Amino acid sequence: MNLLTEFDVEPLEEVLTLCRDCIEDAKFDTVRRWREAGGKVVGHFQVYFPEEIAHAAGLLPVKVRGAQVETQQADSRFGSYLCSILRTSLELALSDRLKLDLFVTPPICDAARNLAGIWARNFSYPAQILYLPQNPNSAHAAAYLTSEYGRLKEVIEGVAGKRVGDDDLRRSIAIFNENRSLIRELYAIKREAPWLLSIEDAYALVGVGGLITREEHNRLLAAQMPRIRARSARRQDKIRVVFEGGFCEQPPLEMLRVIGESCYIVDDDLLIGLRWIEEEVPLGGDPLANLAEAYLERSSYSPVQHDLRKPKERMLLERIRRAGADAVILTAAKMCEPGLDEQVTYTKTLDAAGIPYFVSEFEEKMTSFDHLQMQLETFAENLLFD
Amino acid sequence: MMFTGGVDVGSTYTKVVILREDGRIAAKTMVATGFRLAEAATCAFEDAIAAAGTSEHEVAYVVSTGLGRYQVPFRDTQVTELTANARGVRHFFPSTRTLLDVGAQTMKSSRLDERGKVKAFRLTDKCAAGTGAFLETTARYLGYEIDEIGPLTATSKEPVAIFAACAVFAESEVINHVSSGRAPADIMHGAIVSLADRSVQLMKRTGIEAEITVVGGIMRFETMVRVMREELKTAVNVPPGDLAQYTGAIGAALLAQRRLEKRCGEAGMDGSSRAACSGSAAGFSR
Amino acid sequence: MTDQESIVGRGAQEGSRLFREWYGGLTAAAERGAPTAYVFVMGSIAEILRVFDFCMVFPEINSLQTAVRGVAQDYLNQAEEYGYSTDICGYLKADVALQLRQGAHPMGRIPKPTLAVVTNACNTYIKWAEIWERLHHIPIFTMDVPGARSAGEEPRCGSEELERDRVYVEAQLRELVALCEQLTHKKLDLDRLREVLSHTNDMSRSWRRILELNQTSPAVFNALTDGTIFLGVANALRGTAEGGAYFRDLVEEMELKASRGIGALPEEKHRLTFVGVPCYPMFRRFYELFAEWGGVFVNSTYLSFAAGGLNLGYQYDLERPLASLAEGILMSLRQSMDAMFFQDRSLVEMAQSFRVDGIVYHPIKSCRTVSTGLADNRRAVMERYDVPCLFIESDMMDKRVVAEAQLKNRIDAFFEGLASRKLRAQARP
Amino acid sequence: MAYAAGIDVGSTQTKAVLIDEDQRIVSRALVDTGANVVTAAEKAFRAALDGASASEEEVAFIVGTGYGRYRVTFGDAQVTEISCHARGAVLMFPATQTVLDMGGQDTKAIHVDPRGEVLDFCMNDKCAAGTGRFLQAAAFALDIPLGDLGPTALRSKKPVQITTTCIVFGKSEILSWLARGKKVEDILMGVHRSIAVRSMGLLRRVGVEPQVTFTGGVSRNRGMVEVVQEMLGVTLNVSEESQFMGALGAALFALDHIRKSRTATKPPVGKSLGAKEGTAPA
Repeated sequence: MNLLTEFDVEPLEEVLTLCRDCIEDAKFDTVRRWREAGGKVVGHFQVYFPEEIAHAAGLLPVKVRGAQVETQQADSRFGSYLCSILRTSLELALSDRLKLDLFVTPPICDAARNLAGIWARNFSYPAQILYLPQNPNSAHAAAYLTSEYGRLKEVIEGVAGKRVGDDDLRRSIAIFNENRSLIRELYAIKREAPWLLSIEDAYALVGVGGLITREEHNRLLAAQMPRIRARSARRQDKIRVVFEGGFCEQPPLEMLRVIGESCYIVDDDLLIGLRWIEEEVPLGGDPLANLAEAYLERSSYSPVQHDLRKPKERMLLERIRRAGADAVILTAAKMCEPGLDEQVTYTKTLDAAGIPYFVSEFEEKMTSFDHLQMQLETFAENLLFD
Repeated sequence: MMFTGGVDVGSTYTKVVILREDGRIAAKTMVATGFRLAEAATCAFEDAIAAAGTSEHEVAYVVSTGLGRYQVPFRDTQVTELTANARGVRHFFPSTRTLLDVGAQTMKSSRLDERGKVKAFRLTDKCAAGTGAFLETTARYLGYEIDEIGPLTATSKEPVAIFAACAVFAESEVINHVSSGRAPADIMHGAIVSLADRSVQLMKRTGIEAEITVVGGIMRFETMVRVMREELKTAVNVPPGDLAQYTGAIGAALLAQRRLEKRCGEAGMDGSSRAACSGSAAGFSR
Repeated sequence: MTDQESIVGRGAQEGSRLFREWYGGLTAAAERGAPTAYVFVMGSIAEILRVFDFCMVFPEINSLQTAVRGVAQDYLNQAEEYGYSTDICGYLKADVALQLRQGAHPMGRIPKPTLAVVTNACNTYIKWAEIWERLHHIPIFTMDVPGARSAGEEPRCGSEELERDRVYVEAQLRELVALCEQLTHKKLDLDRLREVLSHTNDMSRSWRRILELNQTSPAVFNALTDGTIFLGVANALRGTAEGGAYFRDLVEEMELKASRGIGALPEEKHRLTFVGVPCYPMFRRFYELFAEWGGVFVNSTYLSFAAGGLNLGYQYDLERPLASLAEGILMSLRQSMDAMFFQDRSLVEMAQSFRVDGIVYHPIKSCRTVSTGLADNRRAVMERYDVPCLFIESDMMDKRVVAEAQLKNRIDAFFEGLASRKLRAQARP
Repeated sequence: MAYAAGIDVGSTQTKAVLIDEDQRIVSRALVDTGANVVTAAEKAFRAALDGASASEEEVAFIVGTGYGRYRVTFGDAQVTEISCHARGAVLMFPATQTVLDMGGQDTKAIHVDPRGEVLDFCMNDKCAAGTGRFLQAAAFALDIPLGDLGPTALRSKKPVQITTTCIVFGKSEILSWLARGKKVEDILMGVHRSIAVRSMGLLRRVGVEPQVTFTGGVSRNRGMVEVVQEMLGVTLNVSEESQFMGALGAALFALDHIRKSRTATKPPVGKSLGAKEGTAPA
């Protein structure tokens, strides 16, 4: 079923507006429609979650990534020194804007690990921590993760009230494989012809994936891709930058727009969880084992995954090289320990590599961007003209 | 005679500088910004033109800067205060490599290259204890005028230690010092030291290269400069008192000259008929 | 002199002495460049590292010592100038500065690491180790220990659930052993491992007993001050004969005090539980703010999670050392994590068994692991159990967010409430 | 006739209240604290005495409260303003269950019992963002008299969302909204909402009961009252004396001591109380 709309019939601009509204919709209409049709919902907190398992059970996996809402209730559940995404995510649930049947959080950071306990104290539906292996370099990580996925599958079966067979899983994996390749194609456009698609539109097109079924998302992307390529937009004299720091808390669309005014964002780590697995997941053999293997062996990087084979600074340099970027916008969410820790390593590495960058912090609920704009302009001014 | 203009619309004051071709200052004016930014800019500009004894048609190119740079209707282009200050400070100290700007609300540190381009910069975007506003509230609380801060702290023997990160909580720290009988001079001195500490920290984050120049209203306090020299263990340039706060406007006017030359160069004109270059400024109506 | 004079206060004195000696040992190790392992209090895996004769460094303890010695701010500033944010863990930042200063520390000199062993009990441990990896180019071993998947899980040894995780932990343990063998060119000596395990067994038994003894009234030690000294020894000397002996003596001292009704305070007016990490930048003064009102901390969550779950009193099975060590690590780390993430029930039990009059929550800027859930936890506890709870925020390192005037104001108000509550209780027939 | 006095030494203003033995306010005084806390307390006390045309000897017990409570050198005992606000609020509105106090640099939420005793309380810890002081900053930035803030805000149709409640940085956000051509009333309403939201966090921490009494300087701001009421969905009790609530509570504690010393055989306990020890309500 279509949760968003009959986008196929509408012009590209309409569809993009629709996606932007959906991304900013703090009432989660798509999820509401799904529930009204009798569907159940798994809310999974950032960054990565094996959505295939929920999908195979006929549940709607929804990416919980906060929202721009006043935290009238959630602030009473937290202290002062905390990022915004945790507060607003809880607010969405406390204020009944987002109704779930299961909540799962991976232990991405010290703060997020507390969510399962907080959720359990505040809501009647189950709340789980999914212990993704934090020692991916152990020879036993894959075996452990496979059994952990098995445990998760049982929990999900309990919520869905139906068993999930290997073929159900394979079917879902195939659908997500298609989704992965479509998103890769979208990012190719950003790299090759960023003027064809503004950063906030590109972001919205990817982001809606966390709010609708993957089947619908696939249809949506497949329909828009040719339209985007067919656009006739003028290439402007802007610097090509990589945006780093959007792996968990998300910058507001307005902030991306402001950045887009002075730069082309040709690659980024926004909503990296939706793009975590970079290649096709094999359909043959044990599906859970395949998902586990893909998480460990065919995946992207982020400050919240530790893997001796993937030093983040080297991964960032590689991302810059692949995107052919001139510079980097190095952001981190306010109060985000992993993001802020990583920033230091990144700056030292970029200094050594002689790649210009500018460091800043953001908050999903930001509404005034003068500070940011002023810094971006300074950054661009001094790169472009003398 | 051909002039260029720099308009710096700051959060508190709007400053305008009119430059002669030879780079000397023809006029400078300052008005309170209030919250009608365009009006403030226009009125300051009119005053400046009057003071320079010229007319808007002779002002060939105007660059605006500061938080209200987009609210200046008669600008030819705009740059940020960081870029403007970097250029402006060269008017006073041509070999400046590290620039610190202590404003009422933010403190900005930049590292410059030999041509005055900004290579790296950092701003205080955290708690406001590290800003000029903190000094003002402290002085006000102690019952002194801003201008009395200098003479007052000169008499201090040992500054009190102030830690709080929040400007208002720092104030309650001040209150405790007051009620525990510490001398206002030592408290004020302590406030300046804590501000100096924070500014040095910020500069270290962008990397420090000689020469170091510091601008901003606070720099008119000898104590502040002295403490910074002590902490940096090196000389610190301070633009001459009343001119310092015009750094941004001067930088904008200097950039205006650069852009004007560039435009004339493109138009392939010799210096004698520069007037024709002032086309865009002619569109400037009041 | 009477046994009372010789025994009472021994633990504190001996503890400080052992602690100073231990730092002396670190300085010596730094001078002769001895093989050194950087580890953390939540899951130090001391048992393995001792067998391979690694000198063990606890960066958390180094950092808190800079705060207690009043020099933390210099270290924090240096790390912030290096690029670290004011909003992140102060322990991490102080350590970065320590590394940049080639190990110069108020307690002596800290050796460079040969190896770092971290667990996932705190995610920042992992980010922290990544820094050493870049500064010193040393191997990092991450021991991944899955915690409770959801609220209300009671880990039971031997249960199928726990066995799955134990197998994972044991497999990693063997990988750690292989790494140590490769670094030291020694084979694992199982007999020495058994010996080390038995020392830890002694320590766990005693530690558990000591915590229980504070259920007596008056409390025999202050969990916030004395407790922190004991904790230091427990972490530094885990798995050593010295450590085992120290805690045996400590049990003797505490039992004596209990039997003779010798309290931690001359007059115990209010029994309190402390939740969180101490306020090291004003360690003594913080204690006084409570002691002046006759408030004594009879327990603290710090004494369980920062003791790496030692309080479980888990006894290793010397017949199957590695398997049992894996189980011990799993059980005690889960205990540590539950004490932070799912603590409301255990807190209510603690409050009841220790007959506390109030709970003091102390969330801090530095540590989101222990702080994030506290406000909601407090709400849940107060719904479940009628006990006054104070909520004060400051930090374990950063003076800039520790304001004595504000703390005192809240603490005084809390005791005014406790006092009036007591009067009302007495008034009732 | 014996009086009981309460002196509330705040960071900006010092208030004194005199009550008689029937808990009636006989006089009140308010002075700026300024740099000399001790003299400010004395000035306020003197002014209160004059107001009641009473002499020092007629005041049997004095309780100091507020940040400068230990600077009330002539005081007999000290009580925190948290306990005092609770006590004062319950005298004014006996049904009070929850007290919201918005002052210059901190906001408190207090859960009280029918006798005005504190059951639970929470205060802003990290910084002064979102306290009454931000309203002053806004008034200054928009150059509007403090008194007009509320009424102006209430004219707002669609408030902007203010996210920086830091007293200092907030100013630049306000100016940037102006630069974007937003109406003053919409910006002001944004300011009020942002402050109110911060207090929601504290209120919900101690639990919001139907009977909420709003005290402190900001409670005189109609706009803030409306916004908080809308967010809580309850009607707030607001007293004319709201600024004096702390001093009034302190005076009530003083009266407790006078009564206790009457019944007690031993001399008044108050005088013997060490500052450090504080004092417990009877």
